[in-house]
Formats: sequence, structure tokens, C-alpha cells
Amino acid sequence: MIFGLDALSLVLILICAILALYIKDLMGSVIVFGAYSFLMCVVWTCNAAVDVAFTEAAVGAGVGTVFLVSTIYNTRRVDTYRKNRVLKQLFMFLVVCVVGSILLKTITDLPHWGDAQAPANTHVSAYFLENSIADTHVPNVVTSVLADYRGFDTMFETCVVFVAFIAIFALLRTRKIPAKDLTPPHTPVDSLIIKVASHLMIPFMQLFALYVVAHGHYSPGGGFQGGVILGASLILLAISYDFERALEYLNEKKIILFVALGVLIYAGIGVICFFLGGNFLDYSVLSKILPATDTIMARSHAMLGVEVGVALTVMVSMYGIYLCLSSNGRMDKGI
Amino acid sequence: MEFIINYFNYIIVVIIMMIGLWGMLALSNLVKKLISMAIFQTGIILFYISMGAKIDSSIPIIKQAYDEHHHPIHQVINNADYANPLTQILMLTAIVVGVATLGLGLALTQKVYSEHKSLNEDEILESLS
Amino acid sequence: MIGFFSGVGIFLLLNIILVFIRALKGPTVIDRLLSINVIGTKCINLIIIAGIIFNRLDMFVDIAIGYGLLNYIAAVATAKFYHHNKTLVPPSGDLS
Amino acid sequence: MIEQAPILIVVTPLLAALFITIIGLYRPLYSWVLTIITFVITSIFSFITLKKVIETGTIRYMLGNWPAPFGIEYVIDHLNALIVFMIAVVGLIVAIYSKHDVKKELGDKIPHFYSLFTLLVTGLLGITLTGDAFNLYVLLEISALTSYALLALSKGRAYIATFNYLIMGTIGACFYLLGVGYLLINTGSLNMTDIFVILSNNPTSYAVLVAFLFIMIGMWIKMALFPLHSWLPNAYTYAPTSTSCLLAPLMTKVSVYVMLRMMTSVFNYNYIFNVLGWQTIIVSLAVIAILAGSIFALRQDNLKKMLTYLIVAEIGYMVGGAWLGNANGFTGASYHIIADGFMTLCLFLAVGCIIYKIGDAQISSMKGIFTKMPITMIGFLVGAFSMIGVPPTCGFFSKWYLISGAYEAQAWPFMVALLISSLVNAILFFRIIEVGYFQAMPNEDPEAHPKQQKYNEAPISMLIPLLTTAAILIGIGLYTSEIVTYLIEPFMDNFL
Amino acid sequence: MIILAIALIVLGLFFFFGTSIGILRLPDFYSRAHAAGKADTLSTILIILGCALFHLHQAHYDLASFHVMAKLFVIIGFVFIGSPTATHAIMDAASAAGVEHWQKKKDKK
Repeated sequence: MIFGLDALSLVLILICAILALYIKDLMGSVIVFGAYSFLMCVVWTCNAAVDVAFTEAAVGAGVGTVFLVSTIYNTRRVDTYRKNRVLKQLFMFLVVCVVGSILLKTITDLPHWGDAQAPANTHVSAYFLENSIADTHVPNVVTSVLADYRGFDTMFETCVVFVAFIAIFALLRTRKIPAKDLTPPHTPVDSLIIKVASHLMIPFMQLFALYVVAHGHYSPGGGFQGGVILGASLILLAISYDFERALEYLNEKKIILFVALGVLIYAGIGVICFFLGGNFLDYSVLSKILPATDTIMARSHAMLGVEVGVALTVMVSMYGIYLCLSSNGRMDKGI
Repeated sequence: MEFIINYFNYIIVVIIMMIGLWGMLALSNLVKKLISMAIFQTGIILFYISMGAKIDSSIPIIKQAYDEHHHPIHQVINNADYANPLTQILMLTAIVVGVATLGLGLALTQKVYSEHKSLNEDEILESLS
Repeated sequence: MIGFFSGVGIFLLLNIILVFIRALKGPTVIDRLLSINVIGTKCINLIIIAGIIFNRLDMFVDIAIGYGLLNYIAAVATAKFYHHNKTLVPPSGDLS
Repeated sequence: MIEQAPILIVVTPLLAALFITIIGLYRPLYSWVLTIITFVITSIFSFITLKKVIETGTIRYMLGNWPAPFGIEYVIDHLNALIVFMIAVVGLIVAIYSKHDVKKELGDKIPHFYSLFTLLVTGLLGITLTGDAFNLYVLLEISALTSYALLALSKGRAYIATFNYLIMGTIGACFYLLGVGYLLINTGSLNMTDIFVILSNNPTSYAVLVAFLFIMIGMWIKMALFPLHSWLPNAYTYAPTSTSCLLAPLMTKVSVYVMLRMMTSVFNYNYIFNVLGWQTIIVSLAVIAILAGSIFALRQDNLKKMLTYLIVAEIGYMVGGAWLGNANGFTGASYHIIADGFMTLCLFLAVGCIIYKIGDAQISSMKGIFTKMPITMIGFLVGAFSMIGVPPTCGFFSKWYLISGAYEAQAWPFMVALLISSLVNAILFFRIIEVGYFQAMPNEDPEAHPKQQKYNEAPISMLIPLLTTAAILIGIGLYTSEIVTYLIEPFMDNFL
Repeated sequence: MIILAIALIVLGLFFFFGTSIGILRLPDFYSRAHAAGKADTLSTILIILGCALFHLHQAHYDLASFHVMAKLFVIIGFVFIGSPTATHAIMDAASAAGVEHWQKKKDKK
């Protein structure tokens, strides 16, 4: 809701977007794209979307950039191909202009930015704000809607992460040792400073991530954000030391096991609900088996369980995706 | 000026989305296509978040007041005081979907590279035909 | 007081634009990386200032912590890339 | 448990996918059995639901017990109960079929394949059942991500084809999401029924039009309507056989269903056909799609690629039928979803058998195939006759409804396109019959090469699904009037 | 207290202004890294400190505000470790990659 900050960062974001697509060196574009995510995060905070900002910070600033860098590491930094399809680009520019003008023409039909009386802000979302505390005892409305009112969406969101990991693993994982020319030049780097700094930071990171998962009812954060930070701590371990050190903690078999287990926790809580006589994901019936909880607190507790499931899946799959992408599926050494 | 303040975010949304869409369709480098895809998705996320913003509102975490015995006081919550939580939840899901798609796209890019030794779509199609 | 902090935020963003000019100009990729790293650090400040403006600093601190942690990872990963690929100028092609 | 049947349709395969992943770590070969068990259970549940819908009418299932606009709800009406049953049965058939093929093509990735396979079907089932516009997007992305992975598990050109599909698919999904955003900003709700009520009371604005336009374009990209079809043929041609058998009948048809769903239960008839009045444009698009699909199919000499272009043509049938704006056209389109699903399945299964034995799908290498693989070719012929529209098979009836709808709406180009397309299909399939039946195979050394052996039929686990599908095709044709009276007409009464 | 907070923030802004000018104007990569590594970290820490003091004042020194302050100190710690390390990693990479030092004479080659 801070218009000045919002507007200035948006202008910077536009420049970033154009620059990221203009630079020919892919590393350059990835780095600029990282800045794009940083500034996007500021925009989300200016629009009062704290959970989104947290996720963007975790995904865009941390994990997304690392994924992109690992892919470039395993492929190539620039195109050697010089022919430019100007005609194709012009045609696409026309298509885009048509779509854009349709959208621009609609703008005046939309309610003003920040209008509290717009339909989107009064109908369903007002119910969530006004009843979240009474229904679930959770002050962070985002968490309560995420894990309870629209919990079914979140289950499939977790499932999307699961699918992404399984898909990448099935695509890339190979036990063949590639021919010499395929491996990028490897020089073992032992930077003591990075190692020590990472060594100092990783425990705090994991502790903080657990706090984010557990405290998601009262502050921004929750399963997904905590999971990404946990995964990022493992990724940091793999970057600053090497893969063997990281795989000591979580090897390949455990990765697959935990990825499935996380979704299973989520879906399992839902299934327990209908064995107790409620609908799927109707947490209130869990009060029958949880000691000393009424139906409202049962919802609150079940949300925590669900968040743990989400965090487990997200942590392991981010880590697993990094391992696969960075080593091109060989899982021996990466960046 | 009034118009720009009222609709500034939406104008930027359209521009960002169109940059992303153009990149996805017209650029021939696979990694750049994926970056444009991410930009396109951020445009949509910005659209949703802008529609949920309210002037003079706080973040959608309700400030619970307590009495001196630390019991929560029942309070009437005014809808206009807090930002819209619904759009934020939808976009959390969209960000997750976006990063999942990005990861899968990158994996495919690596596979394409090991198959064709190139990241340029035009070059690959030329070598195939 | 909110006016003061908005001013601080806008001043920070204007300075970020100055830093960003360096990212625009290059000349090498690693210059861009350096300036983007600075922008990342400054975004922590921006988030905290947004927290003060919203008067809910207790909620925004978590984001800032997470941001600081993850910003570091991205920088280290990118720097490691150059350790392995010991070239700033890619094997063939220009930089701009 | 009966009350929970609607949700169990989706939850069973989801849980099964997780268990397959875990058990696959230790016993990779069990995953096939588990998949089959899963789909048997899913089919039973969807059959129970179908029966219940016929008895009691539309079922609404509230997830998490939250009332409709606040929580997510599942809406099961007559048509989608039928489509869900079709998806479950197709899943079961392909699961049985895939055993040998997966072992041959994928090696040690079997558990991942089956896990993704089950999740893909989960996504499609969810898309069909859900009554929430955003939930549909999430499920759309699940099915899309799994299908990218399944398509790319092959080798060679599949990667770049899948990459194109990924880009186009993401554009489609994002357009859909944008459309939902415009709906949200206008109505403040995500529940389809709720949006329907709000929109039918409100004067329509330009923003609603844009919402409709973007949802439609998104779905057209996903279903590969003609000018937006370029991703489909390559992606399906170079995919592993089992994947293309699963995706070809389901993905595009489910997108068509989403289009029907959006037309019927989010926007209303009056808005689409009287306020907008785009039917002429879109029916002509459909005509172009049918003609272009047929012409491109004629040019192919790879059987699988030819079939993929036929899919593009068939999409034109359904889009055109739905946009004719009358009862017959709409019945034809809905009925054709079912019919075309099984028709495509039948043909792809047959082609899969041929590829399994011969190694490729070039029409020229099919000389003497009728003597070599007679049972496969019987299945193939039933599918082909259905595609052409020969009476006892279901293809005839759907075409009949579509043509009478076109007559009613006086859309002569559409009618002509349907007839031309039938003719082209006849030419295409008789060309294969000609090559396979009348051109004798090179009969030099019978034992020299597997391509030249005399009698060489595919394994029994591939033939049974094929013959079952062929029987289903005839069965649907014979029970057309029952399906239309009990399932499609009650659905249409709400719409028209 | 509030004057101290504002003074710290303004000092931080001053250093950041120095950083951005330095990054923009200094002649070669290593000197720019010097600006980015030191002044940037200092300005970040100063601004965070100022914000922490301001928040203490604003919340009337209650328990929760000390909790927030502790968290802000954690951020300071992370920035203090992380930012110089990142700069070090970048500079190390640059020197490994062979970025040349700047010399005063223009005609060094």
C-alpha cells in the first residue's frame, strides 16, 4: 500500500525484464533475473502480501537462481548460432501487440488499485477475514485459508512439487558415466572462507526454517516457505562442500521416500478425516482422536500437521531437483 | 495523473506479461524462453496481488488483542482494514507451480542439449530437417 | 514519521537505480553480479522499512531473515560457477 | 463410504501414486499390479457415482465441509460422471496394455512411469469433477506437468517436441489463470456456480468478455484447435507408446470438456450466443480445423503422425458442435467426447501393437500386416470404421447428431466439412487396408528378420485391451439412445 | 532515542549513497568490489540498527519489541557474515577468472 515504493520498484522491474531478455550471455541474464525477483519481493511487501513476498524471496532469490545457474553450468553460456529470425520476431510482436491492446482496453473497466469496495475484496475474501479467528483460531488468515478453507488446492500444490521432482528425477537420472567432452571442466575448489561461513549459517538456517514452519499460524510463513529454506540449507551444504557431504545426510533413496511421505502425510490426514465420519479434509472431526481439543482447535492442530507434510515434500524435492540439475543426473558432483 | 495512479499497477502488469509472452514466442534460446516464462507468470501474479490491495490496509494477519489475563478479546474485524488474503493464497500456489514448471523446463533443456548439442531452437530444427 | 520512512525507502530505491546502472553497463558479467548482490542486500532494508510503515515490523522481520539467508546462497552459487568456468568472456560471442 | 465415493475417485489414484513411488524403491515390478488395482477401484467408485447421479441428480461434495463459495466443492452432474467413468476405464485399459511396452522402452524407470501415469489420471479426474475455477487450474498444471514428463521419457526428438509443448501448455494455462483473474475481479468468487449466478444477474462488462476470451484461448491451446495445434503432432508422435495411448484419448478431450463446462456452468447460454454472438466465427474456425487436420493427415506416411493430425480434425468436430448453439449440436459434441476418446484409444493401441512388433509405424513397412497380425488389425479396423462413421460403431451416431445440429443451425460449411472429413478418413484407412491386405509382404526368407515373419502377433496383455476397446466402441454405438436419454439430455436441460 | 535512530538511519543512507557512487564511478572491478563489500555492509547494519531502535521506541519497550530486536540482530549477524563472504566469493571468482587490475596509466599495454 505504499504507492511511491511500489511504483518505483515496478519501473525498475520493467528495466530488469527487458535487460534479462536482451543480454546475450545467459549468465548475465540469469543474474539480472535474480535482481528481478529481489525487486518483485519488495513489490509484494508494498502490496501487503507478506506470505507471497516470503515465497518469492525463497524461490526467486534463492532456489530459482541456483536452478538456472546449474542448468547453464551443464549446457552452454551463449548461442553460437547467428541467424536471427527477424520476421518471426516481428510477427510475434504483432500478436503480442494485439493481445496487449485487448488487455489495455480492459483496464478502465477494472476497479481502481486499492479499492476496498471492489467485488474481489468484498464477497468471499471478506468472509475469510471476518471468520478466520472464530472458525480456526488462526490469526494469519493466509495460513488458515491455505491449509483449511482451500486445503484441497494446497494438497495438489504439494503434489505439483512432488510431480516436478519425480519427473526431473526420471528424466535426468542416469548411471552412465558420460563421454569426456560432455563433462564441464572440473577443478576442485576449496574456498575455506565460504566453507566456514556456510558452516556458521547452515544450523541457523535450519533452525529458522523449523521456526517458520511451526510459527506459520501467527506470522508469515508456513510449510512451503520453511520447506524451501530447509532445502536451501541442504543446497548450500552441497555447494560449499560437495555432494558426498550432502548425500551423507539424505541419500537418493531417502529423497524419494521423503518426497512421497510428505504428500502422504497431507493426504493421510484427509483420509483419517473421512474414516472418522467427516468429509475429506474436514479437520474438525479429528477432535474425536486428539486429546483435549474442541473442533476448532482440532482444525488448528491439523493445519500444523499438514504444514509439516508440505515442508517435508518441498524441502526434499528442492534439494533433489538441485542435485539432478546440477550434476546433469549423475549425482556425483555439481557446481 | 489520476488515471495513472489508479491503474498504474495494471498497466505495468500488461507490459510485463507482454514482454514475457513475446520472449516465449519469439526468442529462440531455450533458457531465455524459460526466463520469459517466469516473467510472464510474475505478470499474472502481480495482477492478482494488485487486485487484492486496499488503500490504508494492513497485512492479512489479524492483530489479536488480549486482556490483562491473556485471554483473547473478542473483536469485530473490519474487512477493509486487512488486505485481501484470497488472492495471496492463489498466488502462493501459482508461484509454486511456476517454480515446478521452471525446474522441469530446465531438466528438459539439459536433455535437449545433450541430444542436439545446442540451446538454439532454430539451430536444432535446422539440424533435424 | 511514516513520511520520513517513505522518504528513506524512496532514497534507497533511487540509490538502487544508481547501482543498477552499473548492472546495465557491465562491462563484465561479474560487475553485474556484484551490483545485483548489493541490490539484494539493500532489499532487506527495504523490507524492514516497509514493515515499519505498515506498523507490523514483527511480521516483516521473518521475511527479512529468510531473504538475507537465501540471497547469500544465490551469490555463492553464481560465484562458484565462475570458479569452475574460469572465463568471464564466454568461449564465443560477445557480452552485451 | 458410498457418500464419499465422489472424492475417492480422485484420492485413490493420488494415494496409489505415492505408494507406487515408495514401493517402487524396493520392488519395481509390483508397480504394474498396483496401478491396475488402483484403476479397478477407481472405476468401481466412478461407476457407483454414475449410478447415483442417474438416480438422484447432481451431487455436490463439500471438501473440508465448508459451504460452497468459501470452500472448494465437487459438482458431479450427468455428463461429467460419464466422462469420469470413461477416464477411469481408459486408464485401466492403458495400464493393462502398458506392461510389455514399458519394460521394453523404459527399463529401470518403471515405478516413476507408473507413478506419473497415475497422477496424470488423478489430475484429469479432478479437472472433470471440480466445481472451483482455481482448483481446476492447479489440477490442469498437475496433468500438464506429468504429461510433459511422460512424453519426454522417450528418446531423440521427443525432448525438443516436449519443450515446445511445455511452452505452449504454460501459455495456455496462464491464459486460463488470467481469465479466472478477470472473473475474480468482477465477481469476487471462484466457485463456478456462484460465478454463474452473479454473472447472470449482472450487466455484462468488457472485462467479462476478456475473461471469457482468455479462458477460451487457453483451452484452445490446450486442446490444439487448428491454428494453435503446432505442439501436438510432434509431441505425441515421438512419445513412448503407452504415453501416447494414454494422452491422445484423454488430454484433448478433457480440455474440450472444460470448454463445455465453462460455457454451461460459468457463463450462460444467453451471454455466449446472444450477447457475444461469436458462433459464426468459431464454427468457421472449427471448419478450418477439420479440413486442415484432414489435409495434413493425408500428407503423412507415418501412421502415428497421421493419427495425431486426425485428433486435430476431431477437435474441430467437438468445438464446432458445441458452438452451433442448439441441442443436437451440443449432444453431438458431448457424445463425441466419449466416442472419440475410445476411438482414439483403439487406434493408438493398435498402432502400439504394430510398433511393438515391427519397430516403426511407417505405412510402407506394413505390407502384409493383415496376415501377420490379424487380431490387432481387427481392432484397428473397428476403430477405423468408427472414425469413418460406419453405422454399428459409435462414430456414426456422434456424426449423425453433429450433422443434424449443423442442419438445424443452417451451418452448411460445417456440415460439408464433416462429410469431407469422413471421406478423407475413409481414404486414409483404406490406404492402410490396401497396403496391409492386398500388397503381399516380401516373402523371401521367413525367419530372417522379425519384420518378415509370417505370423507374429503382439502379446496377449496387449491384445485383450485392444479387443475390449473395440467391443466398447460397438457397445457405445448400440446403447446410444440410452446414453443420450439418461445422461446427456438431463445435463442439457440445465443449459439450454 | 528517536533522534539516535534517525541519526543512524541517515548515516546508513549516507554510506549507501557512497556505495552506489563508488560502484558507479570507480574504475575497475576490484575497487568497485571494495565499495560493495565494506560500505554496503556497514550501511545495511546501520539502517537495521536505526530501525530496531525506532521500533523499540514506538512499541514502548515492551517484551515483544525486544523479541523483534533480537531478530533484527540475527539479521545483522547474517548480513555481517554473509555479505562479505559473498563479496569474497565473487572477487575470488574474478581473480580466478583473470580480471585485470586497473593501473593509473592509460597506456599500460
